[in-house]
Amino acid sequence: MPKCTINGKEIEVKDGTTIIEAMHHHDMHIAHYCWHPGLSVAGVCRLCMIEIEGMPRVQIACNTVVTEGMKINNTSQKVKEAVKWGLDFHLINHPLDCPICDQAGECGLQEQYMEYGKYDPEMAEKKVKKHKVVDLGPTVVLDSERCILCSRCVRFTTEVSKSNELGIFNRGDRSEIGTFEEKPLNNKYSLNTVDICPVGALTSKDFRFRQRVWYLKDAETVCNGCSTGCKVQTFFNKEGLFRVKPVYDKEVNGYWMCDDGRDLYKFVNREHRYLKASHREGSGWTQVIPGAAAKEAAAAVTAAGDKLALVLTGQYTVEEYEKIVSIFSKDLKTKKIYHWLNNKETVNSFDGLLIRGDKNPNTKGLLQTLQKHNISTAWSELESGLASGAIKTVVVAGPENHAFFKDIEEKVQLFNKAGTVIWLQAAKNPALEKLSGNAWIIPMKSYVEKDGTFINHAGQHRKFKRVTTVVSESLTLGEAAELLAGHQIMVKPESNLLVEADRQADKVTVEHRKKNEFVFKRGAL
Amino acid sequence: MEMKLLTEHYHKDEFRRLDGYKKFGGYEVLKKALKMQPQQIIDEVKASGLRGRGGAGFPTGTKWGFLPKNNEPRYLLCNADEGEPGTYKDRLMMERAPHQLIEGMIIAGHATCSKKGYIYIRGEYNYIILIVEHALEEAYKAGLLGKNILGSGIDFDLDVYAGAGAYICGEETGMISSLEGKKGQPKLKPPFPAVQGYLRKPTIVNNVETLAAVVPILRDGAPAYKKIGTEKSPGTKLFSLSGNVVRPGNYEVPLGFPMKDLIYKLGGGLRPGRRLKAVIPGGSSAPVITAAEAESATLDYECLAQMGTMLGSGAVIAIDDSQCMVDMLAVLTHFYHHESCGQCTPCREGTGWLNKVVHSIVEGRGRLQDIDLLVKVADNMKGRTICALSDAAALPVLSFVTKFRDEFEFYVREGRSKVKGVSHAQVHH
Amino acid sequence: MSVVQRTGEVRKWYMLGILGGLVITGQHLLKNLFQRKKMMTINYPEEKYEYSPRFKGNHVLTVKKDGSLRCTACMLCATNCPAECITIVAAEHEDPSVEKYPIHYEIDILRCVFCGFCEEACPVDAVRMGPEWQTPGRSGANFQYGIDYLAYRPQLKGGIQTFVDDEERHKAGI
Amino acid sequence: MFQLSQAGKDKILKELNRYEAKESAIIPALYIAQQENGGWISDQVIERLSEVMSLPVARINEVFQFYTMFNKKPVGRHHVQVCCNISCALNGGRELANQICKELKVGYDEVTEDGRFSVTRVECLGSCGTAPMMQVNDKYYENLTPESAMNILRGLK
Repeated sequence: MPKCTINGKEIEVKDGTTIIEAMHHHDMHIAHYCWHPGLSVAGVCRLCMIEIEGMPRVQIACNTVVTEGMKINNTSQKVKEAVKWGLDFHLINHPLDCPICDQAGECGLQEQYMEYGKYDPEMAEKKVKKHKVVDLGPTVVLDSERCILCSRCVRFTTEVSKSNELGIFNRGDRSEIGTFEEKPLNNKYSLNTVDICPVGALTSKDFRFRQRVWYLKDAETVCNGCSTGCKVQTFFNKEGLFRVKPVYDKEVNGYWMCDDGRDLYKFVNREHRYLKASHREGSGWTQVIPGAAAKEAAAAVTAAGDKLALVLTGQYTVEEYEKIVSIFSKDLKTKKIYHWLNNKETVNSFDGLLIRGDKNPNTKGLLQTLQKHNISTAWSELESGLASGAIKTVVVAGPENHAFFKDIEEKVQLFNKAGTVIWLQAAKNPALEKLSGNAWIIPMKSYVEKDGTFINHAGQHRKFKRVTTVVSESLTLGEAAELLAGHQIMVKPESNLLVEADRQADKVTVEHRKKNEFVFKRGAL
Repeated sequence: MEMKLLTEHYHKDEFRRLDGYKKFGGYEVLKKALKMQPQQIIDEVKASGLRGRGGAGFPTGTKWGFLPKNNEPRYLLCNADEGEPGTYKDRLMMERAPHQLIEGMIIAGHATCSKKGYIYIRGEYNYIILIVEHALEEAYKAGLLGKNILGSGIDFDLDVYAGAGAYICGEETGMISSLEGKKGQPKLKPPFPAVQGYLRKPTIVNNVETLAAVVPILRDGAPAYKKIGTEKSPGTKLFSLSGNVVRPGNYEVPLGFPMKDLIYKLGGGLRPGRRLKAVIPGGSSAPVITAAEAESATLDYECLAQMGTMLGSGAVIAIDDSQCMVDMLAVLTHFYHHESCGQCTPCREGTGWLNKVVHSIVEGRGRLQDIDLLVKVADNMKGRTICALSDAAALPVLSFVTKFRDEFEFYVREGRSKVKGVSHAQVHH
Repeated sequence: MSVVQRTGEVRKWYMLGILGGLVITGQHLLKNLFQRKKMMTINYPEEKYEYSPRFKGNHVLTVKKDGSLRCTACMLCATNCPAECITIVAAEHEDPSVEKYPIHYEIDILRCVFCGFCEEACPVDAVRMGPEWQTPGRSGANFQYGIDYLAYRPQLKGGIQTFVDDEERHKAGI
Repeated sequence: MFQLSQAGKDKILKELNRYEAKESAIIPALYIAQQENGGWISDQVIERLSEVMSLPVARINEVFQFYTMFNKKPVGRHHVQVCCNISCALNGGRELANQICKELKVGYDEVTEDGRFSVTRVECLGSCGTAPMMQVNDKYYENLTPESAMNILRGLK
């Protein structure tokens, strides 16, 4: 455990720690582009310059291991001068098309220039021309002129995704990142290259030009795409959610997330959601306010007696399961609670990095709750019950992320046998229009609109906080359970749109204010 | 005058072949060396004070001593990627005496306990590759390579690897990358090649001349070798004389030899009516010195270091007074711009920047502040990168601009060369 | 601004002030009756006052030589706008040298405070404030100026080009 | 469509086993392929090599683009490379290159109409003592004058 002094502060680090890691762990600022904690050391951007006492020249922090008694300084004039010029070398061939660059606002070059900029451009020659708007694959677009050749993305494809699509071709200042024609950047993790790109060279086709980043607020949550439960950051404003990025989590996802998880913000947005509840009696559908619909449905539920069944998918939080299961088993006195598992065949598959076959974030949580309430049922019981008429009313907590529920239509046909179906669902699904008899569709809150816990495949509790409100009138599963059981509930003021600014301790906002005043001004909901 | 320790028999054609080489005492030293302990050889080389002949001048024995004391497989690489403009000594050595190199490599391989060696030859030397490959074949047939060399129980395999045209592969880690089948980009140090080199195994990289020089050292003994040359730079060295001299060529002289003797006596001086203007003493990466400095310079590591330049690979390029220094600098900046591997930002962008500024001066678009800008940019490229290429690009710029500033200023003001009186824009495309 | 309220005896002498005012009005009336050329007012809307070309009136989106919009949809004007009256929707252009352009650019002229910040924020001289200032309209929708109005309204005669030729600069590598 | 000959494939497979690292065979393989493809390497060549060597195509392309001895464009039957680095420049290497281009009526990095020659300016070829020089395909021609260079080139069919 060597001890060293960095900028006058004594620090003890593990053996073999490099200086930049030591500084990273202790929240000390150091300029860098090519170094990324999840990748190997390249040492090419030459920006993480430090001065070590006793060494005549400035060294790079990312490839220098801390030794006992080392005295390190990255605030001296010598270091600043070196970084200033290092940054200027990065910028002499950079096109400075910040106005149309998606990275503007969160760009490494912009950030470092504020601190180390030369503010005295001396480059009077023509810039090197390279390819612009290169289509690298189905998800990523490259702008070679903006690229600073930090090689992060190349190292990502060789070390993490191991797909080897990217390479740096040619040499000197003619070097360009690229793929080979026949082999585009097409893997399940390709968008991580966009995240780790410190400049706007790699941009996501999905997010490209849709918003300027300073119009977006961000908040952390847990991905509900599969049972891995990656920690993610969602970016949103009053128009809805725009993108999802991974957040470092040592135990679960490291620095990465898969491309499928990044698509999960889409079904949350208003255009894909049920805004009003629908009720079908006889032939046509009528639109009702969600709470009122739940109260209406309560009559059917409470009247059902022992012919009531509850079907749960693994997409809700532990707290919601606890509530709904306890209400149904205690107040409504039914033990007919079934687990709807969507993909039995692939449920245990795993791609070796992050993606798991179980596409429900909380299967474990659901099973644990059912176990806790001593409920053990089989799907075949439900089927036979429906066939025999032992089940007349079914409450279905439908899948939030229904992309992986290919059998919804089939299930709709199955539940139609019951006569009364109360379907709780967040995102629109055309299959639900086929519900017949006495049916309700009640809009639910999506995972970004509630606090809760998922229990992932490894049994880790993944707690998350509410991010934003998209459909304010929709219900959580707990609220719906209360209302269906005929209880009265108070809607908590937190879910009120007007006091949005007070919640989340404003941590995000303050950070943004430091970073960019416009976010504070315009990003407020 | 010339002291032919290595090049004694180079003029004889039979010296290229195994039987001819043996006739002049070839592979006798090997027999002696195989009986010695590896550490003994290292000590002998250390005692001789032999310094790397490739450019950096690092003591060879010390380098060998860096190898970790473990049983990992080791590699001995011979750096024959001779790309430094002005240098052509390795070419001569491999062409005239491939067996000398092979003998040196076997001895060095024994000293460093490596079982496998590679000779990395630049791809352009196509016929040299054939010569060396032929020599290796001969050596294998004679039992000088392979398993159990000459019945000593020592194994050593040697192979040739052809480069494909990249100056940067002359840098030892760049060469290792290239040998691993990657782009020839230098690797971060630490770890140094002696600890983790080729395929992350301990590796020793030496120049052709260094490895060949091991043979006379072991033949005559370290004390005898140390007597040659100066105290701190012992031994002889091949100097590749080129440029505006009457008799350019490779001359083996003891270190400490006066530069003016090399140029005027061995090289036959300049062409009639011409006077010496400047000398680049160690390949294009070495800072240039003026004619006045060249008068008093001696060819050894210390004297040239004192003058702010370096011995480098021993390529002495004489420039006479009919040459325009701005034009010559443009040639050099173009070279470094072309050869920068593109890994580290200061070098990748800096070499391009220097090249553009110098060419804008050559084309008559220069501004006076561009001259200072060249100094500033070069200053900030020095010592900021993984390998020494950015230093190599910066040093000539700094020395040309500071020592011949009047020519640059004249060119900027008048848009034409002070010496030739015309613009050089046409010559550069 | 505040109203000065005089108190006490002085309040009773208002008649003097009124008479003084009437004298001035009368003078102007007579002057205007007999010297029509020196009249301060004009017969709007038949006659219109010529404003300086630098007057910051209604917005104009400038165009390139080929008549397409200069605007790159960087949204700096929208970001900078204190009245939040600019709405832009960006899209990807087929031509990679253009890359980003607005498919929807709307200024709510009734919210605009004519501060000129948009003009100053624009990095490509794409939005300018022109000399027009009259904004009559019959319904609210008429005041949502879209691209068609901002860049190609008939008064502009096919759009206004700026003096900076960025294409040539682009080719020169600046 | 470029196809490697059987002999070429065999050679590449031999190279694959020659070195400790599989990637080390990329450069020799590129040489073999370049020779078979008439002096230059196209995208198809890289693909074929990737198939034969079972290495990622990006790795091979990286290496191919890095080294100057692999030609990215078609070249003439006689690829004339004139050294223009410092020692040659001091002795008129650049003037020689310009002269050759003029006489052959081609620009740099272009091929003559009959496909006989292509001319390019290259960096130091290690022939500084015998400057100026040129390399035609693999062969060095040294101590040239514009006249002698043209005589040599005229002799090449």
